[in-house]
Amino acid sequence: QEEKKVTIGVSIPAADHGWTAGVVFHAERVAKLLMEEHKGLNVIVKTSPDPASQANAVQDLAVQGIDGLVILPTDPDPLVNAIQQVKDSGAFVALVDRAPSNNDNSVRDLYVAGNNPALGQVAGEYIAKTTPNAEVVVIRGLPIPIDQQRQDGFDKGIAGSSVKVLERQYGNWNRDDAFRVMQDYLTKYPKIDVVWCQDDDMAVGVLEAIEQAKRTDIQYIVAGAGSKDMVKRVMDGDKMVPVDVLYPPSMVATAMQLTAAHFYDQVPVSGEYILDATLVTKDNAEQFYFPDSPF
Amino acid sequence: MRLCARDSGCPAMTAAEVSSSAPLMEAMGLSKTFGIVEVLKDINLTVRAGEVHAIIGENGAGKSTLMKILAGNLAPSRGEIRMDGEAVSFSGPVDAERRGIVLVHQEILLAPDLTVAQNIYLGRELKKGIGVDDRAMNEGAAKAIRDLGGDIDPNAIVSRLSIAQRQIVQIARVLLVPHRIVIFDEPTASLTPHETEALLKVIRDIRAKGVGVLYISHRLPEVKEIADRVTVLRDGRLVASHAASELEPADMARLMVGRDVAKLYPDRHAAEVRETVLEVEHLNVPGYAQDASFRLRKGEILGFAGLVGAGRTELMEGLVGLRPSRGTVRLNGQPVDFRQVHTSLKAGVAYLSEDRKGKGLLLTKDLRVNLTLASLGKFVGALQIDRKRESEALDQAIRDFDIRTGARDILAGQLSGGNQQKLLIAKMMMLDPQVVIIDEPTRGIDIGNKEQIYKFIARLADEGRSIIVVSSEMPELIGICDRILVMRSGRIVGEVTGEHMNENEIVQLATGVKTGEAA
Amino acid sequence: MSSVATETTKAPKTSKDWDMAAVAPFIALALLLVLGYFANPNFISVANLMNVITRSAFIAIIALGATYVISSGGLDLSVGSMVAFVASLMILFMNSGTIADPMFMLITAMLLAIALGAACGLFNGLITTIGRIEPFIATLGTMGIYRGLTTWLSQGGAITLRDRELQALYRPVYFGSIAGIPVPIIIIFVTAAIAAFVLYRTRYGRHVIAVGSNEDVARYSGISVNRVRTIAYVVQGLCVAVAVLLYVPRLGSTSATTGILWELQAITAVVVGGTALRGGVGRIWGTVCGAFILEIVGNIMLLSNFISEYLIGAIQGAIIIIAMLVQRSLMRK
Amino acid sequence: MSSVATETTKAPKTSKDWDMAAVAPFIALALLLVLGYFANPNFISVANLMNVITRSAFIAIIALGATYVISSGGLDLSVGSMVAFVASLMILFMNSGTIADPMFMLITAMLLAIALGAACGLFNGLITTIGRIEPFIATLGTMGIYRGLTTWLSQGGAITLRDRELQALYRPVYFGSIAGIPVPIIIIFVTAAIAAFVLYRTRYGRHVIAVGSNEDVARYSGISVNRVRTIAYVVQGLCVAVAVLLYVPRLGSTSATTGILWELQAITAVVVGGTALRGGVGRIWGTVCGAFILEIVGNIMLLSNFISEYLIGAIQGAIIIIAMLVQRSLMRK
Ligand SMILES: Nc1ncnc2c1ncn2[C@@H]1O[C@H](COP(=O)(O)OP(=O)(O)OP(=O)(O)O)[C@@H](O)[C@H]1O
Ligand SMILES: Nc1ncnc2c1ncn2[C@@H]1O[C@H](COP(=O)(O)OP(=O)(O)OP(=O)(O)O)[C@@H](O)[C@H]1O
Ligand SMILES: [Mg+2]
Ligand SMILES: [Mg+2]
Repeated sequence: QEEKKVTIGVSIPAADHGWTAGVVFHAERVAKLLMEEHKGLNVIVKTSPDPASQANAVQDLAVQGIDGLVILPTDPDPLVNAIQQVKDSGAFVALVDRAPSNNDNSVRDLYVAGNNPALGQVAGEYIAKTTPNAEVVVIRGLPIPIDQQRQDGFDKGIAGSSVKVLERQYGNWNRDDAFRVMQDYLTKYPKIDVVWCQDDDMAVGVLEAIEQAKRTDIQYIVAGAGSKDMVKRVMDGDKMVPVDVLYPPSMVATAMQLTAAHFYDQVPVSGEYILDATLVTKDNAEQFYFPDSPF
Repeated sequence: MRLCARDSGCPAMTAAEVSSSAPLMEAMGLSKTFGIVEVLKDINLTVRAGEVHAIIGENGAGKSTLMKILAGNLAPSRGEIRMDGEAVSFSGPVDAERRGIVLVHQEILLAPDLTVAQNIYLGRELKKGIGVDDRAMNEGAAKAIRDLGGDIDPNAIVSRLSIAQRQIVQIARVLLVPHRIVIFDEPTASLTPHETEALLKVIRDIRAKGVGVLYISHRLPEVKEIADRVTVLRDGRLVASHAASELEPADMARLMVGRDVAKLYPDRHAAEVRETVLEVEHLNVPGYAQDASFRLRKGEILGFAGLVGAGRTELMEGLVGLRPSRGTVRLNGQPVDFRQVHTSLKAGVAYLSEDRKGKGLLLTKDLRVNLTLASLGKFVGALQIDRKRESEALDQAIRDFDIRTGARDILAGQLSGGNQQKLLIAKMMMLDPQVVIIDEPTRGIDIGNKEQIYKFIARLADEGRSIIVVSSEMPELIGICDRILVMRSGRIVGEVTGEHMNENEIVQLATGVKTGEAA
Repeated sequence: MSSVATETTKAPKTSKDWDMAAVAPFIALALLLVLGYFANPNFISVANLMNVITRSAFIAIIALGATYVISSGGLDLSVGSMVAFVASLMILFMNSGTIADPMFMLITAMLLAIALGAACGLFNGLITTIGRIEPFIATLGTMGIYRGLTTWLSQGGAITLRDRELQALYRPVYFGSIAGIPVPIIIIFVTAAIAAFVLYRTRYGRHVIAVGSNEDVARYSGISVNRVRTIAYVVQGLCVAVAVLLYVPRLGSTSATTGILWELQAITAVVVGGTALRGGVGRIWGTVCGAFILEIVGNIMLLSNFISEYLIGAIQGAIIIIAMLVQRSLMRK
Repeated sequence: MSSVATETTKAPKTSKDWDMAAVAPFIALALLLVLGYFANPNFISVANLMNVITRSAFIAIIALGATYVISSGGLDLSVGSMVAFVASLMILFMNSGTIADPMFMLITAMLLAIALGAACGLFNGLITTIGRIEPFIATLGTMGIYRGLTTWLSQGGAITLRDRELQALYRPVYFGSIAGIPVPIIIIFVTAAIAAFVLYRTRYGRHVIAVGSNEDVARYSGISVNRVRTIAYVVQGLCVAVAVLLYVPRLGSTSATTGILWELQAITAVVVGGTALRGGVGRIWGTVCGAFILEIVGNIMLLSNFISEYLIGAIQGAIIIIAMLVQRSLMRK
């Protein structure tokens, strides 16, 4: 079995903010591990900043000749055609995290995903449960579908409670933009109970803005992804960051491992693996803390 | 209406037709104010068919402004223009062109990135199918230029032409427009005698076809030669208008300046031989000048003569570090290495470019900034520029160099050409240089100003400075220089001094008819 | 004295100089091809080269329009968002199902995209000319507008072509090939040929160069500077529309991130191709070559396996600078 | 552009015209303040205005440097990535713990940042002047390089200042205030005052304007054009460093996205402030005003209740265009 020559291409977004940096980190880490484990295996990791160049990257991987493709699309719909081409050429395709509107076996063999709607929903449910009458401001990411899915999930999570969303604005998954948006929220609303900012990177800006304004009305913020800094705060019992919603960048590693298993372990691998959007609390934080990850 | 393009087969007018022809255009009471300065006051002018009407006047008298109004480039503040007896007002230069009035601007207006032929036909390209007919345009351009005595490749890019060549292209371009009135604003300022001759012939041709010509020049003999009528402007007023036959160049000068200009060139006491200040040996400016060697003494005025394209400008630019060059240069006996202009300026060698608009002055900045630009070091106090001293320097310069300007806060580009030249001289003199190299010092300068500039150059020499004058006007070189070096094809081919300083000698050397001993 | 002839000019830097400037990008391209071969032998395979050239189609075609705008003395920063905007509207129209017959629908949608592109270009042109706003700022403004409208149309999500039949019908426009040559490559060259003809051989093209070279001169020559500039922006809009016509069948979907930073790539392609940003010079084939260069740099980077992906951006930047330095040193010779 | 046609037909007739151009951005700012008041009365509160001006500090200070580069006839697209690069190195140095005493460490780190900024600027300057590459392309290249290096330094993630003590010591530089005025505001005005003094009152400033308005004239006047331009890029680098000194204490961390698109904002601020992109004119206070305008537009948008979050980008673009149109029409009077 060790003699079998297999090439797996991994196409992921460029590390343009914390979470994607985590993806790159885990992809690299597992690529090394897998290649040590299987002598015949070659894993090529490529990053791309936007859908068009990712489509190119996928094409380039195909030119090099690959048996399997693990792809975490920057934006899924625009990449369907490129993925389809690889799939049609007979390679095994594992799709990670972001699902195109048409996500069935004709496009990919395996789907590994964090649960975007669940990320919103878990956060919404936590807020509805902890502070049922909270007035919440929301900072969104970039205007792309996964952001929309998280918003929809959040709305589902707070449905039926009297949690009130004061406003939503884009923070572009960027700390500086989040800082600015939060500052303006603080000017605009004399009372804010909770901030849902969806992403740990943005949480950094939000916390600074709150601290600067010396406002005490904000009870806590809910972010997401599971960066080491935020998990650490949860672990340390920071009042402002009681929880974090997991959306682990390591999911790409899971997909890579499953794909390797498809080639070497003769186990049939296909279908959907949806990872939970686990709520990280003070109690379970330790197991999600990776101090040497860049994220 | 009778429009006549060059070579469009218009029949020549008979002399009878000319004298009896009605005025083509009449200006009645034209005035123009810029801001609060009135630069034209109540001008009446008549342009007749088949007549060359010369307009002369000092720099800044308002000649160009008047022409621009007549050609629709500017709107008059008061007064009206009549054509064929009807009052007209032009919406712009193109409108005036449609009525047959074309203007050869004093400034060169060509698109630098286009070829000669493309410029000549710009805006009225010949078509072939849906494309343009480049072949026909190249041929037409080549012919138009030949007619003007030029020899320029129609495919050459304009930015690579010399100023003289550009001027010819510009004239060729204008003459291709169907016209009834052609206005030439100092067309010959940068032309050689040969090219001037060709142009004057062309003007006679179009006059014969019944076209009205307005002609501006500071070369009074040329005016005498070509004009039928001469009108004189002074300070924006029309002071005289006579038949050309009634005036001699000296009369014209008197009318322009308001006093006698008996003696154009200053007296020069034969300078005693003094020590050598600048010594140039085997200087090469790759592609332009080869193996140039000469000496310049203290208090001397050394002329550089030659035809356009002889490489005089480039030699001087190479000398002061504006172009790459090789060779030995010694200043006061010490070898110097002018790699950059500021080293030569610091050493006391100043070069005044012939292209005062492109390389001499910041046209969009005011006079003060221009005056002190090269010598700012003198105006820096502890940290900052002392603006008060700058203003004083400007006052001083305006007095010393007789810069005529309506207001002190205008931009350099709004000065008339001659006053720009004076400002440029003033600017370089702020450096108090030991060696002054002046390239075409009086190009486009009126006779009164010329006198002043010559006097000024002589004064610099008397003060013990050494002067190099590069000029295409032989009389002026002969008039002011102690010695003249002649260049041909990038080489110094001879030196004329003493009684040999005459046009004949110089022309023979410059054209290679006679080879002189190298200086 | 009148017998004295003007000495014939011996301007040392003749047309050779210009040729060198025109040839330099092609030399840079050739060097890159060699470099690519050493990075990965697969690089030089026909399949890979076809792929690379095919996908350079978007930038190449947009850059052709940018060549017009830039050589007329303008600049257009809005093209990337214009792609997103026009493509979104085109897909929305196809999804609307107002026309039943797929072929007819497709053709109508394509015409609509072209009209929209022209309209967007016209808008840019009018703001810079009539509004007399610096092109940099004016098109930065419209860049925000087109991108914002796209976000609004997509309500923050993606806009995806839903109709399978239409998709199947449209696919060959990007993925098909004629006589073994992918359609996008053919379209690049056809568009470039038309662009070259118009710029070099027609009156309008001549006026574009004149306006870019010296506005005042053009005005004195009776050329309507504003008209020429505005039309250049419309040409840019049309080129964007052509790029959209290729883009939609490829990815079949748009979002607010479509075409981000394409404007910078297009301008880079134009400049790498030898057109000066100050206007007055336009090199159509150089632009096409510049677009190929950009895409090939990315491709080599991906195919070579020894560059950390964190450093790709840095090396790409360095290669562009080196390419320009090589060009300059070639021209100086 | 060249020496061929130099008539300044549309040159402003008197100095009055120039005054209008200088005043226009301030009028636009005043109009915006009124508009803001109607959008949300909170807008005009001291706290909000302080916030807005404080956070405009980065762009304002960077744009001051950009005023130098632009008025000398250059352009710098790399400033955004330069911020990220310099800030990352600064934090890495502080994390390295090579100096034990926090105060001494902080001062050394600040000096390091300034030296790095100057070095990055020098690099840009040398590439454009000695390398003779168009500034647009040269700095697009270095933008890629600085950004790439930042990504590589951070391994794609964030670089966070770890030392609590240092952080506490450094925080007041952004969050502190002197006599009730936030430090960043003071720094904006001090930097602007220095920049104005140098540009308007010193020999170097005069040279910058001369080089920007006509390179040849400057050269013939003995000004070393390359030196002046290079120094302008160094000034830009120094301004970036000052912005970094303010940026690091704010969030105490950088990532690969730090400073993205700041170059466009800085250039916009400069142009909105009345400096022409073609060079030869520099308006320091206009630039500061331009930076305030940009930040205030965003602020008003967020504070007002009637704009969909999807449309913010579009409206921001539209407002910039309208502001420029207002300026133009004021100047025409
Ligand atoms: N746009 C302008 N604004 C202000 N003053 C101007 C403007 N244009 C010209 N002037 C002034 O008008 C006067 C006449 O200038 P004009 O160019 O007509 O002189 P000219 O007779 O052609 O001189 P020259 O022989 O030097 O060409 C000058 O004093 C000049 O400074
Ligand atoms: N920008 C340029 N590019 C290329 N060649 C040029 C350029 N400018 C001038 N030349 C050429 O250089 C040669 C010498 O220039 P120029 O005519 O200035 O010499 P000159 O002796 O100073 O003559 P003059 O001063 O009388 O015009 C000419 O052949 C001219 O065509
Ligand atoms: Mg004049
Ligand atoms: Mg000369």
